[in-house]
Amino acid sequence: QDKRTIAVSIPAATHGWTGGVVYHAEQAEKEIEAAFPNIDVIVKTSPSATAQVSALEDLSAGQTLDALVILPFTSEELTGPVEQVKSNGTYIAVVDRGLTDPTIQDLYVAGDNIAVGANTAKWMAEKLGGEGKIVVLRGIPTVIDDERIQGFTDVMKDTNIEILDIQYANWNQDEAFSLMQDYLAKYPHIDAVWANDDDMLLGVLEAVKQSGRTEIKYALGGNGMKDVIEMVKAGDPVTPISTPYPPSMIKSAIYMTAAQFSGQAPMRGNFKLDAPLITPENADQFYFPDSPF
Amino acid sequence: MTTVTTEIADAPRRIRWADMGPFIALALVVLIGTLINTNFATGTNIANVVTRSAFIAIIAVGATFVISSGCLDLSVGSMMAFVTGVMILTMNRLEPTMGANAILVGAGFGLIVGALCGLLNGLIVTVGKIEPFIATLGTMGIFRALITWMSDGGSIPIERALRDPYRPVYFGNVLGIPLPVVVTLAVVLVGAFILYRTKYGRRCMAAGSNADVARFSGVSVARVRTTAFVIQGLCVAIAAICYIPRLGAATPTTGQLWELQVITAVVIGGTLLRGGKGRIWGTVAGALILEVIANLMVLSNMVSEYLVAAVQGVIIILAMLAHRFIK
Amino acid sequence: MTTVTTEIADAPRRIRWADMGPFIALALVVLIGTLINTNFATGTNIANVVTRSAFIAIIAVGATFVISSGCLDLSVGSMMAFVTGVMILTMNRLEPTMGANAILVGAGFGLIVGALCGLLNGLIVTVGKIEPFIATLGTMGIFRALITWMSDGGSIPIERALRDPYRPVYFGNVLGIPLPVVVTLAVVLVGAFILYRTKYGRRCMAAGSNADVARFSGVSVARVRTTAFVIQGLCVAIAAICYIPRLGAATPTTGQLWELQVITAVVIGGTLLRGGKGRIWGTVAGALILEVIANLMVLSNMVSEYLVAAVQGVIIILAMLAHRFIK
Amino acid sequence: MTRANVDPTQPALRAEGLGKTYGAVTVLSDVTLDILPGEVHAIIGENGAGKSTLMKLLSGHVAPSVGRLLMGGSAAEFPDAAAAEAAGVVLVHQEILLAPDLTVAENLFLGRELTRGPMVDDRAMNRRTAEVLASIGAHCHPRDRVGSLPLAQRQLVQIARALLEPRTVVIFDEPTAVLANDEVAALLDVVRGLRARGAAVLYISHRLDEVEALADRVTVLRDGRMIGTWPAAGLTQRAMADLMVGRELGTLYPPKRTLPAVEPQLVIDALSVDHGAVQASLALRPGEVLGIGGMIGSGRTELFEGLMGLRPSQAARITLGGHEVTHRSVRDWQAAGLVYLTEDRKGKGLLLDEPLATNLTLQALDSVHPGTRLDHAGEDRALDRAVETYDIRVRNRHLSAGQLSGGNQQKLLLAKVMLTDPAVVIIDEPTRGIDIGNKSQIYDFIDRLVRAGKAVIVISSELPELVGLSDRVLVMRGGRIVAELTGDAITEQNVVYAATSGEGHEAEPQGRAAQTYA
Ligand SMILES: Nc1ncnc2c1ncn2[C@@H]1O[C@H](COP(=O)(O)OP(=O)(O)OP(=O)(O)O)[C@@H](O)[C@H]1O
Ligand SMILES: Nc1ncnc2c1ncn2[C@@H]1O[C@H](COP(=O)(O)OP(=O)(O)OP(=O)(O)O)[C@@H](O)[C@H]1O
Ligand SMILES: [Mg+2]
Ligand SMILES: [Mg+2]
Repeated sequence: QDKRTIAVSIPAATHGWTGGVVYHAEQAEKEIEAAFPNIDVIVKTSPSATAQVSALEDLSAGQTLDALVILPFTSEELTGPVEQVKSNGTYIAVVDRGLTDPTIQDLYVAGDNIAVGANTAKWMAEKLGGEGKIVVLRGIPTVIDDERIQGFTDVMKDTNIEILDIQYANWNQDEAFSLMQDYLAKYPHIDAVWANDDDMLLGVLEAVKQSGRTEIKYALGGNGMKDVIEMVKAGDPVTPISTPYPPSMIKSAIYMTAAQFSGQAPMRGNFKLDAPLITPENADQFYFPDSPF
Repeated sequence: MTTVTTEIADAPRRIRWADMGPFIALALVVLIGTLINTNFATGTNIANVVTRSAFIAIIAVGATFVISSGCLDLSVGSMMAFVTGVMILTMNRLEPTMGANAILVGAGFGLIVGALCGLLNGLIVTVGKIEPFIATLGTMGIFRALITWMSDGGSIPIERALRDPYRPVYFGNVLGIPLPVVVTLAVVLVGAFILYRTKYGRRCMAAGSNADVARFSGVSVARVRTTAFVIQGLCVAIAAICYIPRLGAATPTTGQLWELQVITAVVIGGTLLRGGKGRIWGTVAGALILEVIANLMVLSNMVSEYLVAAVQGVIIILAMLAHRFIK
Repeated sequence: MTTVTTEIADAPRRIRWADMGPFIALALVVLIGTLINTNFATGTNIANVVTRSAFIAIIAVGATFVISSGCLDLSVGSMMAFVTGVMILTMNRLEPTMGANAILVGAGFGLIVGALCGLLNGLIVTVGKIEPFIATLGTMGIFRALITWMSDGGSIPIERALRDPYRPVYFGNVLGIPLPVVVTLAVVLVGAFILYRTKYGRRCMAAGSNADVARFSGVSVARVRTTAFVIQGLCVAIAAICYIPRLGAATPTTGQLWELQVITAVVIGGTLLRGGKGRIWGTVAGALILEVIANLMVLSNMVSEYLVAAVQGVIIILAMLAHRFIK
Repeated sequence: MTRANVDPTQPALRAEGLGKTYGAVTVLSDVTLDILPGEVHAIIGENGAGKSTLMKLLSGHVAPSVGRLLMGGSAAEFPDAAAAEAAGVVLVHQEILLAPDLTVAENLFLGRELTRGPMVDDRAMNRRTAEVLASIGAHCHPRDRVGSLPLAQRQLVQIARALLEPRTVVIFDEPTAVLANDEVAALLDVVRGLRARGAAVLYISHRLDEVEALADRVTVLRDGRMIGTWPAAGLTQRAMADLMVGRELGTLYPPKRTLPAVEPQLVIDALSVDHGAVQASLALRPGEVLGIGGMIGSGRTELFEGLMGLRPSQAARITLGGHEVTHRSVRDWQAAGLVYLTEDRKGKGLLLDEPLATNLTLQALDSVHPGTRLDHAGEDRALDRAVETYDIRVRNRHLSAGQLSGGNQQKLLLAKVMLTDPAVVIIDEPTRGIDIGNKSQIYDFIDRLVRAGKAVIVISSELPELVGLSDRVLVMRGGRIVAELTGDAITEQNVVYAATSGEGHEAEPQGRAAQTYA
């Protein structure tokens, strides 16, 4: 049986969610290499789109890759380079953000960032009875962030809920803390907060706690971070839900790709991960105590 | 003759307008803030802003030493994350046996780690004779990678049991003054004392002003600079001690890009980037200016969220220009 | 007596070992790469690495001028993103009427925008008399905010119709040499000519070596420095022209932290950060060293992905140390 | 230190077979020298003879290649300057070496700060500094920032730094080059005081009158070798000069010229310079040497730096060759044919780390390199010409300017400015640090310029030079031009009188200065 190589290209662990991605990718590498001795998994992280393109070149320069599992920084920038890799006959699995030319993708495990924003917005609008004033924190200016905000604001447009403010906090707990303090100073009445990411949510909660303000009914995040799911499980009144955007989707994709080579299960097609609400009832399914995220 | 000259020696120090620049700039920014936004001058907001600026201010006091001595430290942000991570791990490890005392021991250990990190930077620069910019860019990568590795890319939260006893260190106050502000004041006073009133401070400025002159006056420039880096490391550890109770965790994003804010605060404060002149109080004004500007960006509704960084950039340049014209 | 003194010994110029440092360090890194990984020394890999280093190398040539003249530019990464954004928008706008010619016009426009961005930096530093570190930190924020605003926080992709005609600018080659390498060579040759063989180059070094002496010798230091910033802007625009076909889009994260890589390349190359000495070829070696190290990190499987940054930091420090010992 | 425990026959410091080589070049060889306590021992020699090098060897600033030092009879080794200072040997450098950002007192006490508990005792240090400054006749304040002081005050601070503590051996390397008369006189008194207290003083100067007035013994260096040591008593200035140069010297100053009655070339009307000159007016005719006299701090340098646009200034009207000058920058002036040569060759004159040719052509880039490319061959030719014309002693053209001896740096600076082929030259301290043999060459050179119809302004603190060279002398005091001397009225006494008398000035310095040159 000949040796198969699966390259995995993902963003470097610069904040909580990407940290989770790296964790799950390395777990998958260990597990698969143990289970299938003929499969070699190579995980490579890159701190920027440019670096990711470089990594693709490096990985495919010296060896023929049997498969590439990639979580692209951005769709536009990585489409060409991935197409280049594919031209050598490499099997392409794309995770999270789809390429601009979907025909390149043999396998697509999609996250749905628009749904993350939209589902949260729907839940919030319903709970607030379609009325109220809310503030929003957004992450680093990238496509993911843009899509989530878009999904959220599109839903809110059809309600009487007023979005008082949207500012960047760069998916950073500290900046979220400062920003929330300033929101609280600026707006005497806030009904709810959406932080777009659970990392930032932790900062927001701390700021709210310190201010002693009680009118804030909901503070929501997204991504399904371990600490936040614990809060959901405990039935926290301010954060009763989250939306999964599990970094483990990289692991699923690597497994599916490996299945391809273990010979029994050809894998082709699109797999869209939904963004169902995580509620106290179903939270156990989304809780992985050993994950760093 | 002698009587005449001693009179000269004791003449009152003239107020130097140039040195007032950062304070005038701060007053200006605060004035503008008060005018354009009614929420700005409220007690809570001011308290928040001042407390928040504590981290940058404390680290920047250390940076004032490093920069006065003619060096530069780009690693402070990453070092802060690393020290925070080490401290939390230590406290968590000790908590089962020591209870809340783990905080004290952990903090003490953090100070040692901070000092050692500073020493590492100092030795690379002085013994290795490597340009500080490059040396600390290297250690910046190293510290950042270590915290990422320690946290598996996720976060290192402090034990629940330690949160409550530790909380007052950030959220508490003494006679109404937030504790981080008290700590900052202490650090600034000690820093000003060392820089202006001790032999070491003199030699630090001399090393930055003209290293050759310092050397032939019998000052060991390498030792002075290494010490400056150690002071910087201690300041980072002090900032880390105040930082942990705020969010209760260290993550790979902790302290990101703080090095730029710290250097900006120091330079706005009137310290020369080429060394030889240090202004501790100016540095504090610089840190406050940065935090007030960031606060005003959120409080006012005038700019698109996309352009906040641009407006901040413009304001910093304008503040420096104003300060220039006052001279 | 007179005969003795006028006959100045015309001793042959010694090869200066100190100046060979960056090249020896590069050779060392390449040697290690060849030893630890069989894929490293393959033609494709080498071609990839060299081609890729073009961006940093081209920008770093400009930075060599700015740094030699005694300044510093932290805004190059953001400026690169901004210029890329402007160029793509221009090309997209022109494409319907001009077809592939839009690329040429867009590139020309990009050069103008780059030069103007550089001019802005230069004027703030020289006319506004603001410390370059702070001035360009300010414009860094401004350029970054502008690209975020232009892209609405998302990305600005180039028209599909332009992709194919534009592609060769990054992926094409002349007599087997990748086009970006040809462009880099051209930029380096022109840069070396200007810095070493023209009056402007002399004045640039003089301004960085001792601004007072330059002023007293009739060199307009302000003009020289402003020109250096404009050259930097042009280099950024040239890098942007080569960059677009590679990734096909500009985003708010394009060029992030490139300023640090650029400065590192320049300093590793032997240029003094305090000005007065510029080493164009050394700068190119510096850019290659950085890219080779990054390449080796991807090719070898020895370190945890979390620790890549640490290993890079260590290697850079070791390279500088090696270089020091060779001296 | 008291005189009591000093044995006047036992050398305080002895050099045995001292030598120094840089690469293949030997700059000093086989110097054996005794310096006795209670003597002033002068070292004289041409520019580049190796005087400064010898002093650096004696004071631990440079390690000797061969030979050894003995102190009080036993071998002494100074790994660095601080070690030498600890042993009681201190050098006052030819070039200013101070930390510009620190105050005068901070510089004086750097490395040996006075403390009270953990704190530095600024009060005590300032008081002590004020005393030392007063004792050497310096007029700066202990809390002045050194970087903001004029060159002469900085030199005095350097001297004060050396004299702060009692010393066994004090070495002065051209301490008076940047000083004017009253400071010189005060310094000579200080040196005499040191001698009286039993210190051994080594003294380098190109002003042979000082050597004659001060020295007990004289050692002559030529081309890095010791020619010999003589008691000063039997040596006249002329004899010293002949020993230094190794040949007979002619007259020092060229004969005075007769001034043609022509329109002035440069007219300055009411020029005021911030922190310098007040409403200064002057006119300069072609073919004339106009001397500018005055004490240190009288605003001479500031006036002309202001004229050049190097300092903020305001003028009612300035004309050059009949045309009004509206935009004043070094570059514009140079294009119009006027150049200024700075007094601060290290700080403002030369790029010390750059090669000679680069320095030489920096100001005249456009004329040396007419094309786009730098013309290296042309540059080398220019260097050869300059070396010949100005007698610059260099052994290797790849030296950097900082490796030249002080006097040779001064010549290079002169060559650099003259390369622009100006019609009007303003020279601030033209012969600072230049040996007596070369001085006359520079005077002749100035003479030739004015005879060719050019105009020269000479700012000089050296009275004989000012008097010997000028057709007309303007004297400045407190930023104002207070006197104009012509013809027979140009005497040292008149210059000194105009520079010092008048309101706000006590008559004392005049007396001392006059006495020195009597
Ligand atoms: N003294 C100076 N200081 C600063 N910049 C200068 C100086 N002299 C020339 N430059 C500028 O350097 C560039 C090249 O100089 P060069 O001397 O070749 O130009 P040039 O044609 O002689 O200029 P000009 O006619 O203005 O003297 C030009 O942009 C010129 O304006
Ligand atoms: N680092 C060096 N490398 C090479 N040559 C040097 C170096 N330092 C000094 N020299 C040479 O040593 C010689 C003696 O210089 P020195 O400064 O001792 O002369 P000096 O007698 O003090 O002259 P001056 O009267 O001009 O000050 C000069 O020719 C000088 O060029
Ligand atoms: Mg000398
Ligand atoms: Mg003067």
